[in-house]
Amino acid sequence: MIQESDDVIVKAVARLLVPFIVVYALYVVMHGHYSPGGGFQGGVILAASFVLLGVSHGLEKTRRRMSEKAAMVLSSIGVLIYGGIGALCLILGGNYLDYAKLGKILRVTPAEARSLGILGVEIGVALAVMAVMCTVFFAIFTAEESPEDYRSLE
Amino acid sequence: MEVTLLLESTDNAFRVMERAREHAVGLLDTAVQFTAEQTRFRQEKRGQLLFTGTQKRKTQFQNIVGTTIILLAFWMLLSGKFDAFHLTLGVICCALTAYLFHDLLFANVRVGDMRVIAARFIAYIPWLIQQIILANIHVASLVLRRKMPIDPQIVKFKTKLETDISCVTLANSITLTPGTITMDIKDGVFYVHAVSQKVANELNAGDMEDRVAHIFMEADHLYVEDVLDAARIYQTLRT
Amino acid sequence: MFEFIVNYYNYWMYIGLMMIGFYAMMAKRNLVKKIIGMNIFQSAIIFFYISTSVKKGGATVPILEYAHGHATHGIEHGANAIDVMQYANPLPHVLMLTAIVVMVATLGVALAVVILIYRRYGTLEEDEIMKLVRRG
Amino acid sequence: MTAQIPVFIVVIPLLCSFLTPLVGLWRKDLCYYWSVLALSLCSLASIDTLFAVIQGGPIHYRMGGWAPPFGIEYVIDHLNAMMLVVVSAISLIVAIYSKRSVEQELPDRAVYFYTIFLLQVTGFVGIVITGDLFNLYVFLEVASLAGYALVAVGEDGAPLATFRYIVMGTIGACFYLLGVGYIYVSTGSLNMADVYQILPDLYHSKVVLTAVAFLLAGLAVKMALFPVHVWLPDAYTKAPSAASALIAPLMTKISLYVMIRVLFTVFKPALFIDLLPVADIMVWAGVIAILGGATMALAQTDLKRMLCYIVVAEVGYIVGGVGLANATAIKGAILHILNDAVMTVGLFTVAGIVAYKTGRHDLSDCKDLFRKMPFTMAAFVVGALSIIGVPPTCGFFSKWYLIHGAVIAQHWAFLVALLLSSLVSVVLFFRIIEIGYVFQASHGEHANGAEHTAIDEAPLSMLVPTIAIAVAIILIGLYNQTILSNIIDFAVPKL
Amino acid sequence: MKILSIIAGVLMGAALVYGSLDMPKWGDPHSPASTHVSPYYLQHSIEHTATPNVVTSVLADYRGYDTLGETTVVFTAGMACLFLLGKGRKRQGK
Amino acid sequence: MILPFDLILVLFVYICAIAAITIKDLLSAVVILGAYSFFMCLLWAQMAAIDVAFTEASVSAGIGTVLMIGAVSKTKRRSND
Repeated sequence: MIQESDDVIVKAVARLLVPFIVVYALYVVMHGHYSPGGGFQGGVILAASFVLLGVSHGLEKTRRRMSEKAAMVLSSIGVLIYGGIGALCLILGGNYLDYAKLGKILRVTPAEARSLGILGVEIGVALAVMAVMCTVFFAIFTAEESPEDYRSLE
Repeated sequence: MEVTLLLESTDNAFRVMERAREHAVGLLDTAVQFTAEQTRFRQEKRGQLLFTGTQKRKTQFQNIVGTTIILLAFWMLLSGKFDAFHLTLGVICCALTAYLFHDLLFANVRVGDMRVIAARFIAYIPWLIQQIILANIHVASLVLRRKMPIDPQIVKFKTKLETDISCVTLANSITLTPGTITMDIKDGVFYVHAVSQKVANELNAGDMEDRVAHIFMEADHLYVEDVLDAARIYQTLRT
Repeated sequence: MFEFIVNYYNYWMYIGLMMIGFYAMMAKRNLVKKIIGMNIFQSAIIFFYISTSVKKGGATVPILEYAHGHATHGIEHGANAIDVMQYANPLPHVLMLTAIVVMVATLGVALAVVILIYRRYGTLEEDEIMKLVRRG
Repeated sequence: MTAQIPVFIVVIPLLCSFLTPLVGLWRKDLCYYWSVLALSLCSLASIDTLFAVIQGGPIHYRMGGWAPPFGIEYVIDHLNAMMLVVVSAISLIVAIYSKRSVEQELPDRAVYFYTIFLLQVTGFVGIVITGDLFNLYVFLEVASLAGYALVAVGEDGAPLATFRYIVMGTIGACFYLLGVGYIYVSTGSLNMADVYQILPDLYHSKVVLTAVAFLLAGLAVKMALFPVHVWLPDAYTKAPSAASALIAPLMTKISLYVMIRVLFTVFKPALFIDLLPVADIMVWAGVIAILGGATMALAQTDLKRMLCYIVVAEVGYIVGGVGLANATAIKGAILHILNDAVMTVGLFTVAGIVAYKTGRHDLSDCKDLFRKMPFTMAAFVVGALSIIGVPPTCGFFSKWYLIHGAVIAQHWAFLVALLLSSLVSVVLFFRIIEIGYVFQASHGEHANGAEHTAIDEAPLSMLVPTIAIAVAIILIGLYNQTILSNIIDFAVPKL
Repeated sequence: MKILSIIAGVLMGAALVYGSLDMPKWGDPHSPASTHVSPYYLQHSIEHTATPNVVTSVLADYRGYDTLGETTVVFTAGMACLFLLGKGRKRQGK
Repeated sequence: MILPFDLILVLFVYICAIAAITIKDLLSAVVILGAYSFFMCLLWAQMAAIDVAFTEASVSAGIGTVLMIGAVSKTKRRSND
């Protein structure tokens, strides 16, 4: 369990930086088409912003923004976005994950439909990765330290 | 020697200019602050919880808008793509972030002060850069002399800054200036490592602290003129 | 001989790392050390894959806008304008993105298991744990 | 829409596993029904695919509509289709079986259990169905991670066993990845069919040789071939009974399937038979595994651990059978994959019932079980007879083909090992039957017999799947000619 | 154990070095890895997917199924951590 | 790729790897592992694999190190080997 940091500098700087980190992460996710980056990197940076918040302001305050339950739901939803886009292509008459068929409902050319499909997929991946990394972070940092039935060498 | 002279004269010029501007802004500030305080006092006295509720919501809304604008500027700096699609994405992302994190960027800052603070902060930067250059020259001269007359010491002083953000600005300014490093802040006491006596003296003089305090409109009473002005305004308002 | 080494050294650099990782995984008794070894082992393999994607002779990042020849408008030029030799091979990069994520996922599960083990036995040294297990 | 059915085999458990936590948030007890529903849909799809393959030959499915060397492709031939049915049917049966056992062992975490259960099945199915070397690695990791999680929640000592499993499993997966990398360097392709086309020109290259070595080494770790089996017994003994009933039969069989796939459809059979000494090494590895597994099984006093060593021995049968490299032996090996999966799941479900009823799974806990649970033990006897190789059960036929293959190849050591291990199985299972039946009968007379003879049968949700497996063992034995002529004869490569 | 693992590691390394002797030269633009499949991606990425970053287009479209599997791996890891370290977990030993 | 620069990076990578598995203080070992990942990522950026380098920097050197520090803080810091 991480307590709130008593260092003013860390707290204030973390407070100021977190929104910018989040926007940077979103930028990385959204601009995966043109520059290095994409869902995984963006998701991990998003998770890093929560980690920063957790390390500086304590887990209690972080939990107010992203609880374990919310993280679990978000990870499901993120992966479902990916799988759902694939299934949508299936419903629209293509093979699984054939984004070109999305053009039928989006009314764009197949190439652009694929581009938009990639964007959607990246958003799903980013959500899932962010939520899972938060989950793992919470799980490891809130694990009970004191063993209940603890056998030691003594 | 000439360089130092030159720098000092520019310093003086800066100082004069800044004083003038400060004078004007400070006057305005105290007025604004005073009226705000008056209203708040009145509200609290009447105990209008509903009113403060809407006030809070309004503050929150202003926070969100302000955060969005700042983040959007950051986004455009990163993105460099200005077609409709990417701009829309940017607005959505920034608004979302601002909604989720609106209380982080502007915590402990009185609304309405933002513009003034920003202006003062921007005005503070050239001064800081100048200080950094001066300190650089100083440290370089220390190091390049054969005997290396350094005198490392830890300076401890109690600050008059109140909010955390001003403390952080001061601490980071101190750290940015070569020769001094902020080690810790505990209950308003700064522990600063200074490399020589001269640096430590400058630190103790508290020039930087005053300026930082000025940026964040804290401890304005330290400026005698401001105090006088405030007294004058107060008097005019009372009568 | 020198020519030969210059041509192949990049394929060999990862092997040393792999051996280090393998040794740590097998011989170290501390469980966290084993995980560290696992991490080194996996990233060595990633190193190998990335080595296969390199093309000598000025090949750059596989992002089509940043090629030497055409400045920005890859879209108008279409397929024939793209000179394949100017870009690194993207396929190993893609595979290794997957492998890195798999790596961190394995890391997370392994750490969770390590915490469980510590909770049970109060130590992370394998020999001490074995002693406790044998004692029953 | 019928052309899309193959994809449902993977996508249904995948999407349903993502939805399981959401279902669990709403109603916790629905998760069980939800996963059973998902797995039954998956089984239906795979059975449909099997019939489609039998009627119309191999099915190719392009993921995302991209042509094979560039995109990822499903290739479902006879071997695949059979494995798909085996995997999905067994996981359905285990899912039905798991209800009471999970309620007892993991009461507050059933939601996560079923999520990971479905992910595990997804991993298995994904490995089996894919036609791409790297995609296989990805799903191997899905299956492995889910397996680690399922094992680690077991009884006391499970985390330590899991840690070993993680270390060994990672080494195995990394070796596999390395082998794929060497193949990629020399061919530039990851698609199995494409590699199959390109590789023959490169068979004398050292790169391909190393690739074969590392692929097989990695898979050997994953399938727990004898010298590197050390992770298996601990892990599967300590796992919760529902989890071990799912993983123990399937994980090793799927690694064996991957081995067969790599040897026959990525490399040409000629490579490992004529050019390299791989086949001989495999037969001897099989012999060692059979003898080692059987010997270790004799030394155990724990029911589940004994079954684990039997699994190790069975792996030796199949590896050796493939290594014998004649059509009969390979036919026997493939049939044995099917048979072994079915009979191991039968035995592990019975072990799970024993653990459910007595709380432990030592051999000494089997006392008097024949009276308490006659149906369960009948199923156990059927499974045991099949492991020994008694005619109407399915184990006999695959062993018969393996022995026949050994005779054709004139590999007497393998023959002797097979017969010896059958003998050991007889000893093992008669010991259990003695403990469960004879021992107690004499003992029960001077204890108060009335209490012991009261029938205390397992709950229906556990009993029905167990009996179904026992019936399946006999049915597969009776209809083995149909299975052979319709499916396995097509899966055996032309040597 | 230490000596055994050193021997195993060295054997593994030797096998890998042996295997790498027949590889195409490092950085050879005409090696099979860079001429067989990957030029297709580079040439057709923009035409098919309107995405200049070829890595993204291969990751999410040409080999999108891999990425789905990868996301599943991540999801599995998250669920596994919740499963193992989740709240209210009581050890049930003997 | 510039050969000397490359070799220096590889040297750093090796030093970090060996240090990470020999140091007895687990927290230091973990932090050195983070440095190892980071040098690895520089190496890959050198080989024109920026996407991979980016991922490695964020995933392995970032979150991976955080998780390992968490695990070490929950368990023991000293190790016997």
